[in-house]
Amino acid sequence: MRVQEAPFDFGAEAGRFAAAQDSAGAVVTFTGIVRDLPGGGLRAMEIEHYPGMTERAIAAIEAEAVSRWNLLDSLVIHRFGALPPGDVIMMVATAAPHRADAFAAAEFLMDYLKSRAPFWKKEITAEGAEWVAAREEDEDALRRW
Amino acid sequence: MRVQEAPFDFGAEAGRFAAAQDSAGAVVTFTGIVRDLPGGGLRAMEIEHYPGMTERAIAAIEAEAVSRWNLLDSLVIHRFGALPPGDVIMMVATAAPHRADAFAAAEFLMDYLKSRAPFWKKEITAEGAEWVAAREEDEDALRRW
Amino acid sequence: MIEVLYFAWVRERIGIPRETVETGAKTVAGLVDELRAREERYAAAFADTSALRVALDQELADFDASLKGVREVAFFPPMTGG
Amino acid sequence: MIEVLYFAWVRERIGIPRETVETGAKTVAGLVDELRAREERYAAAFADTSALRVALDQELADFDASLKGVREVAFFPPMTGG
Repeated sequence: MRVQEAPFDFGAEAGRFAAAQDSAGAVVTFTGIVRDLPGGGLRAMEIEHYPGMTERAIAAIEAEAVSRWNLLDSLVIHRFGALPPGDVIMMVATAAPHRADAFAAAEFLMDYLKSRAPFWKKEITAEGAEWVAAREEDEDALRRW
Repeated sequence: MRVQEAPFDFGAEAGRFAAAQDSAGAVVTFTGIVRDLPGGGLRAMEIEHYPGMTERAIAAIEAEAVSRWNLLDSLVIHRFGALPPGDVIMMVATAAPHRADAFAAAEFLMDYLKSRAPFWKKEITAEGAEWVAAREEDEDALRRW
Repeated sequence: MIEVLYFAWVRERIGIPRETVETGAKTVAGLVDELRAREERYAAAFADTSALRVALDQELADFDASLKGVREVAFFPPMTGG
Repeated sequence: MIEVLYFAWVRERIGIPRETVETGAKTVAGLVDELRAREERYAAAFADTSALRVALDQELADFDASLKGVREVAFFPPMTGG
């Protein structure tokens, strides 16, 4: 797991993760990308986090995923700081013998990262800055696990 | 969509796919890797396909995914021929504004590719060759869509 | 005149990947009956059609489907892609 | 003596990212009451605790949780990671 300000190369990370597997049949990745606002105008998505707790929360989420599914490996990289539109915010990767486990674990990790890891997003535009509100659906998504 | 005998670089393809998105917030990839048999001994996974129908079936599956989810882009690459353990067999990538659509479409594409695209796998070992039997779960997986 | 293709173990059992068949069969099932009657290797390949799939002009179809206008029929086991 | 941390709009509203607080409060809710009573900016930040989350020593907790043995309390809005 890595929590970092610097950009990272999603393709290189995904390729390295897949190549490192020697008994997995299935690798799933998720990548979150900074989307511009409808109509444009987003200067940056600023991501604040809680150093220390972030790492603990992600480690706990990954351990929970490993205990629930037949998972061989997982990876979480999450950035903080000011990210321009188009930048990769974060990625998750899972490796499992079978695809159902790899998919379920990746979705689970994402649902938990969204609502249980201490990150907060703020949209910076020419008009000012606005904190992104948590979405009801993201909280609801947790209930299925 | 590409159906090819040659190996491909999953990381490079995934990176290129993600970088090409300009309004997606979520990219999901799935990669299938040739697993060795329990205890080892797999020389190759030989994949036969039905040229012409393969491309038609994959195009139809992708069109169906686009009609069902809010999908901005998708990619399917599937190899045929004799693949050694550890080789990447195939990949799927989906891009969507939100993660739920990207995940659902990727799982849907995988479920359909497994059972509705004309590929057949044969395990080659020192003892001989054996066709991989279709799994009941794979047929069942289609029913959820 | 219809092109008939075989894949995977159907191809191996029959021994050829494709052939052109002269048939008066109206349906896939009729064609299967004609092929079965030919030789033991065909009878073996088509012994249990519930273990087989059929495509007509590269689209999955049923065994009771009509062959009217069809140029290419393919027989194969359930797919195992992905 | 307890370290109190604020994140996102809670931090902005209160104006500082962290402070050391001398408190006799037994629970998080008690600490919130003390902070609210201090100044308007605290009252504003803690006006609606249903819009807030709390972590005790970097683990999510409830507002009725005990502060016994706790060294670090953090207040923040619902997370928006991923």
